Amino acid sequence: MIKITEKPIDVQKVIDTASSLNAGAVNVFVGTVRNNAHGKNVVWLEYEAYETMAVGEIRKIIDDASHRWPLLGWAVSHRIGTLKPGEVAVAVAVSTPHRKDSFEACQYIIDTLKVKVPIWKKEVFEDGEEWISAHPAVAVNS
Amino acid sequence: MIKITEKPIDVQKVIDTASSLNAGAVNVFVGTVRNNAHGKNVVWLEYEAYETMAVGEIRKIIDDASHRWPLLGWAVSHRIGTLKPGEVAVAVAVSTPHRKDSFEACQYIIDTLKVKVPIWKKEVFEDGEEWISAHPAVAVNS
Amino acid sequence: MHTFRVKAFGITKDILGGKEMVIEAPGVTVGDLRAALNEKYPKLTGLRSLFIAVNNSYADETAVITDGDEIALIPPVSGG
Amino acid sequence: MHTFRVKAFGITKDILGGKEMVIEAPGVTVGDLRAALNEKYPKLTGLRSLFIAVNNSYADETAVITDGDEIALIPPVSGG
Repeated sequence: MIKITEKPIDVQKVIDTASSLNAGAVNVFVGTVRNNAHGKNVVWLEYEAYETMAVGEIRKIIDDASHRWPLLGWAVSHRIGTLKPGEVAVAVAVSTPHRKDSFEACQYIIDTLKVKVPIWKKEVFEDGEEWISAHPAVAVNS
Repeated sequence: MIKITEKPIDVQKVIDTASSLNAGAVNVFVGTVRNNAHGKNVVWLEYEAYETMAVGEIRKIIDDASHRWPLLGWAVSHRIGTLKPGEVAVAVAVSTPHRKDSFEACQYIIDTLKVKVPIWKKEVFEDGEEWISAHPAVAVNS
Repeated sequence: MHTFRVKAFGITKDILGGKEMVIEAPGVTVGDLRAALNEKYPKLTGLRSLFIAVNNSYADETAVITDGDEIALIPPVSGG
Repeated sequence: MHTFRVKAFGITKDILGGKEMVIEAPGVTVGDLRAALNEKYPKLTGLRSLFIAVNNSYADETAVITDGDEIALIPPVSGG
């Protein structure tokens, strides 16, 4: 299951989708909205996706992971729209026969998702807003 | 939350307990009963715990993990009694500010739990039963 | 001149001033389109990176864009 | 002789024939108790490992057991 959705993510459903009777291990990563960033309070986040391409890129990542680890089941769900602190932005779950593979595969998927999949977030603070990572990092004292 | 219970584990509750508004990452490991082991069908598993000591040993593991990673929340739930294939035997969840730590801490906790915490499982096959890991491994052809 | 219809996401939507813009470029490669975009919207060159996707895949600078291709600007992603 | 009440778990429950057994040993250390157990139940020596817990913690062989201590046999664990 690959899902880009404006509705709240049902983590239990993501886990159930990834589970398998042949698996002994399920690893799940849940990315949530923090209430602070760079020392400022986050009021909300805006997530935007290029949906058709995002689904395609996630599929490529899953294909790669399936070649590297014995995945028995998997599910990726990413939320878009307006999210408040504490809400789930992304959930990734994989099941494998043994636990080490489940950790490695799940970490590979979320790490690669974060650099390849066309999804963007804008942090909205009390005094402004910013598209994350858009510009080169500026040194604090410059 | 540290829980040793005969009732089915509510994974969503384990995740919710470990979550934190300051966290951006939750990693969850779910150990499930496989329907096969050593090429034989598993009919059911029997889990037994030395409960007071198990809770104490899990607490030590969490304390160690808290010193090594910035844990913002955590929960460990282990089931005992009779479990059928597909059922959840253990769920571990931790939340941290950033994702790498969540993977490392969760893996440390489950890896250490499996070697230190006094819980035992007996696999019941169609033609017999066996306490797991009790005896030295026997070579297949001996 | 060739005419391209370009989808913009994230910060490029702000820079271009819309979700979809028509751009004219003298050539038909991704590189030609990029040069035209940079000239018209210099703020694009201040981004940490800018990929151009053709038909839902990241495209090389030498890739040729043909009629009907779906073109999108991909500024630094930040999902998860 | 000293008398110890010992809890047994997992396969040791099968070997000792019960959840809790009374064992007599000539000394008061964990090592003394282990020797007495091994003599009375030789199958214990066939286990991959056998720890003895005193008051809910793994105990060294030299640890002295005193009255009222809770003693438990910990064969190889296999939780998770």
